[in-house]
Amino acid sequence: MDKTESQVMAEREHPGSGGKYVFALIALLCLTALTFGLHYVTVGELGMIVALTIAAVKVTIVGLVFMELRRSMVATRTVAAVAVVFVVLLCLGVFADVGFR
Amino acid sequence: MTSYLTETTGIKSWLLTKDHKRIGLLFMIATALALMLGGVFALLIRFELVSPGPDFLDGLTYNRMFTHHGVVMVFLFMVPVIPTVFGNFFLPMMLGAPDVAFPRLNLASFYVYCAGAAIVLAALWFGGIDTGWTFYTPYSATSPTSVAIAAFGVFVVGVSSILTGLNFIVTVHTLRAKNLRWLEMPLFVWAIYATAIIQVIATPVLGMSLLLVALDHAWGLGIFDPSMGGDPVLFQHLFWFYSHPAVYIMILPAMGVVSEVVCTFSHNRPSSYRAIAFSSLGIAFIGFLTWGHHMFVAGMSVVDVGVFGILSMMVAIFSAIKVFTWTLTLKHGRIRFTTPMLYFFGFMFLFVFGGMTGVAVATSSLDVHWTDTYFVVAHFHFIMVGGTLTMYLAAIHYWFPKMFGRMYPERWGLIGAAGVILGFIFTFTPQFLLGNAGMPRRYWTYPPDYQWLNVASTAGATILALGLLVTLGYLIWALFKGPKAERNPWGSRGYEWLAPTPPPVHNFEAPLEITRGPYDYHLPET
Amino acid sequence: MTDHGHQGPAPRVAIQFQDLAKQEHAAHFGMWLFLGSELLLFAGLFGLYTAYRTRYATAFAEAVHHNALWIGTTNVVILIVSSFTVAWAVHSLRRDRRRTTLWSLAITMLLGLLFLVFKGIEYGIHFRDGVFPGHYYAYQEMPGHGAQLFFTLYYFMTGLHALHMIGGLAAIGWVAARVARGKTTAAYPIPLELGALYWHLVDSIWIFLWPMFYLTTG
Amino acid sequence: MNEFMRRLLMLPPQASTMARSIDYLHYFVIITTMIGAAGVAALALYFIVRYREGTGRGTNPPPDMRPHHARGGVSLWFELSVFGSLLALFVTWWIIGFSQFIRIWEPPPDSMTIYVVGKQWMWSFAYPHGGGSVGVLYVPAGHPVKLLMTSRDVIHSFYVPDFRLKADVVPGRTTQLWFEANQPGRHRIFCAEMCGPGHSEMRAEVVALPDADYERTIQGLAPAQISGPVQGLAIPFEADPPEPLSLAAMGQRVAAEAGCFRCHTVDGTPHIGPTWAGLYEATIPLQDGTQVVADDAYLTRSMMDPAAELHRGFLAVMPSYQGLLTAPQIGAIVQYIHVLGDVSRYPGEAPLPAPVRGTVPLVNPLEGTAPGEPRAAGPRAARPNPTGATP
Repeated sequence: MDKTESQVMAEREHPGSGGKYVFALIALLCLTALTFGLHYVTVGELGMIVALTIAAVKVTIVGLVFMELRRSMVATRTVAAVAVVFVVLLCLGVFADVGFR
Repeated sequence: MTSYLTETTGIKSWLLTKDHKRIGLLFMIATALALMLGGVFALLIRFELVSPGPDFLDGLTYNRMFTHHGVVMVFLFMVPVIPTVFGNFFLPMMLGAPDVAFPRLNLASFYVYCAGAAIVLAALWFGGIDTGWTFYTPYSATSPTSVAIAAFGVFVVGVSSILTGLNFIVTVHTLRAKNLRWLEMPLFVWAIYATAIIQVIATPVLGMSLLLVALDHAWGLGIFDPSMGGDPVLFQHLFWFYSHPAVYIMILPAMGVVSEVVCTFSHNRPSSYRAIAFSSLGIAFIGFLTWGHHMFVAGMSVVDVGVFGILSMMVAIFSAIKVFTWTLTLKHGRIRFTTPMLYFFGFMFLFVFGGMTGVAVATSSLDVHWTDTYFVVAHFHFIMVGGTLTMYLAAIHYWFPKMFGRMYPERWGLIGAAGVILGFIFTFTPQFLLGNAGMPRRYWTYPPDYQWLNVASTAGATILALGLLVTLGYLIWALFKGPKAERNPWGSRGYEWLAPTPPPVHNFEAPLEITRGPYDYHLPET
Repeated sequence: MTDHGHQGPAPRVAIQFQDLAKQEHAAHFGMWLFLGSELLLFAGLFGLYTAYRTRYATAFAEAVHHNALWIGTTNVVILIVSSFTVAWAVHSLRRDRRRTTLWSLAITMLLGLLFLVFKGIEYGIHFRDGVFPGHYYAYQEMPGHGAQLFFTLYYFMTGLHALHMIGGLAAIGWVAARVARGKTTAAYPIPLELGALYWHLVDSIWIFLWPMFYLTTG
Repeated sequence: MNEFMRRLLMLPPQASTMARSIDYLHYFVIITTMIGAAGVAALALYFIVRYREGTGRGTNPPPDMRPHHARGGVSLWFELSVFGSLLALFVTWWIIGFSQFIRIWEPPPDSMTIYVVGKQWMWSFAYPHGGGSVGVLYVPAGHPVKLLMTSRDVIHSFYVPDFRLKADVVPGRTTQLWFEANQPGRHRIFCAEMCGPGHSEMRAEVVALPDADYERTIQGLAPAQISGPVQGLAIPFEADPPEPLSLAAMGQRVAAEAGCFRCHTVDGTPHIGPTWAGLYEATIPLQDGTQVVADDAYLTRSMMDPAAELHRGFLAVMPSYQGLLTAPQIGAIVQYIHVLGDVSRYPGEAPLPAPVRGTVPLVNPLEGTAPGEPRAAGPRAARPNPTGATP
């Protein structure tokens, strides 16, 4: 599971091309435009849910490409996932109370 | 190899040390002082409650006493103690590593703890706090006492807890010895690892909720303020989202010590290594789903009461798995009856009884009668004092030879342990009955018919205090006058005992080569 | 370890790590744990937002109108671009192009400052209308509790985010100084990578705050 | 058996209908707990004595950490059955406990409503017929009583040990609690949530009376201490009314002085606000498309924050009465609306218009600008007044 020393050196020797960063930037800007456009169309809570899912997609792109989660170890990816899961868990617990009171 | 105690001398070498063992000792001193301060507040409470009417404290002062007892004990002693003292000292040694992953961060964590503790003690000195350690709004926002400073102080202590947790998780992941696999690490390492996960995930939410209370109290920026349409129950959600996992931060390291003590003194491998290791992680993650059982009567929706009720039942299973596995570890062993073993037996009875009353309190209809009464006070003291304090004392005795190179007096140890355990039972069993009779908690005066139970509880408290004083006495004596200890007095197979006593600065002469498991008692000691 | 003459001195492996790979993994893993705890610092506020949005749905939907949509949207674009530039800085440092790295970092900090300037403008608009947090709320247009809570929560979340933005600017500034002095090089890019990770977290949080506080729903 | 266990565990007398069944579950749980804890401790003691050093019985089986070494210890199915049965026991506790909890929480429909106000360090009660008492709660024995509770300052908790009942009293909200006293008697009320220096003195008493002299005692009570520190709206209520007014009549007076009738009618004719005729317990459509039953809780909430759950088809122009009306006054108004419940709802009123889209130009009526008048500034366009009614 852990990377050997040579792998670390190899990665540093010839890092990939910068293309994936440019591609990620374009994707993020398009999604932002999409969210902005959608908010005129959707109504009520549905609009908020749509906007938040698109935001989640954007954050995953930032995480995988810019923060290089794709290339990091399993442990680092688990930390990212666990942190997000517990934020959602807190919101659900609170919603379960306020929503059904 | 010179001992880490004498490698470099002088105050600067101690205060600016980056050696995980010295930082462990610094934390030991700080947390021991916090324990004594909290104990003083506890005794003041017990003596005030001897008679129904006001004795020597008035209402506001009594409320300050139990709040200070709660804040000092929970945030300055129970949450940090075992991870920062024994986790710091023995985690690297049990992994065969020379030090923790980030030594400077380790020292920073100590000084952040001291800063936070100083702020909290300043708040207690100038005006004190009387909201209870739970800081429930809106009273915490309107209380005339210095709540804002105390809340900020606890936030700073929380930051130190996050730094320690972060350091330990990285250490376990990256500093294991050459061929030390995950399923061959000592069980104490698993317990500290699970605790560190909870510390890193839960503490920030406490920090935020206390900051919101501090802002509300100081400048009226209340987000929970009912006069602004806010909902005080939401503060309870955020507070208990931290505070229930926090009770697992307190008990999990104690369970790690139990696993080590049981295996060493019964000279036997754990009856199921995986059960104990994975139930530590189970407690860590499922512990986050059960915070609502503190709020059954707080005005939560009935749906939430049901959901949190069933989830609270699940988490009890992991503790039950651990208890059965420890009991079966005694089977086929060669049990030596030393002070840590007496503490283990005390732990077994008190923790099991305390844990079962916990499941009883999680039953929603019974909780309506019990919550906020002395039944709940007795329950969490059975777990905290009966579980964590006994194992803190057992850990001091178990690792005393390795930490200080000297042996404690066995006879005195047994007397101290007996005093602590009996004193504890005498103090808190009457409180179960007080809770059943309906005496609410945090009461300064109470109806006269509860008096005799309170008097019994105070008597028990004095025995407990005496037991702790005796323990402190002979431990300090043993520190200087105790007989020299050899490398492995208990014949334990733990990796920390492979290092010389007391260990050098980087723990082992040569990087540790793992050739056997940590519990191979069926093989002769190499 | 092979020495990279042109990329500056080889990194020193601390005593407690067995090799360089473990040390680098420790750094990244530790940073991600720190980012996790930062995210959970916001979790309390996200929870409050969920609760109060459920309870005061209409008031929240109306109060969003008062937030300047154009400032929020510009800020989200600014931060996304700044995320790209800081990632580009990491990329170019690995290829040992110090000038491009320094330029990218400079642009990132400029964009960060621009974000804070727009944030200041927006706060100014709110203060002019009497929109203050907590008890000081005196906005005549929306006297209800829902709006008061919405704006208090708005100040808490965007304020905490702004603090993290200032922290991010300081971090990037410190790393840029190290790159300029040649202490952080292609052989030892860890400080810049960690600074960039922190910057991306601050950007990700704003990506969520934007729809919550600026996108009116229909 | 019940009496023996109750005395052994020092439980207070079982004075409410629910107390006995709760105590039975209590005995079941505590007995199994004691047996479980004692069993584990006995097993540990047995092992410690049997395998102590020097007896030579220790056979030291190798650890099971290496998979192929899985010897010694207990077989998997034994472990699963032990923990499965333990989990089943806990889940049974949850099933019984939660069903009892639901029964505790849902008041029977015919229960009599009494309004409770927790204020820093005292309890005050307002009865439906208009009387009020401080520190003593009179309830008819043998009849279910529903308590609608709110707090004027911090969180308190209404706790009656004899009824095994407790509910937090949260400021800014009404929480409820119901019980039925078995037979006449006096029972202690405690405050169970830390509320300041006087927390332990914040005690009161429930007095359960037989029906006969319940009416007599209640009528004899002084009128409800309706008047409270009312800022702004001066409601001259200290004057002692000649004959004991019913709470509903008192509600009518409070509503008149509070200016409710400027927008609400009582005979069904349409006006700025929804008419109160036939409103009580009617399901009304809300602004955001959902529906809600206009019960006590909804009426109280909408007085506190009218815009939160706005009745569809009406302007959100009603000011919040948070802090302007005390709980007994709110209780009185709600009781008055309750009485109007049977007035026919639609005498000639046109059916409600289609759901109103978009937002409403919120105008603060306290400053006298008439609703519907286009506002001077603000990006949002003014909207036509849906009901067309002139103020």
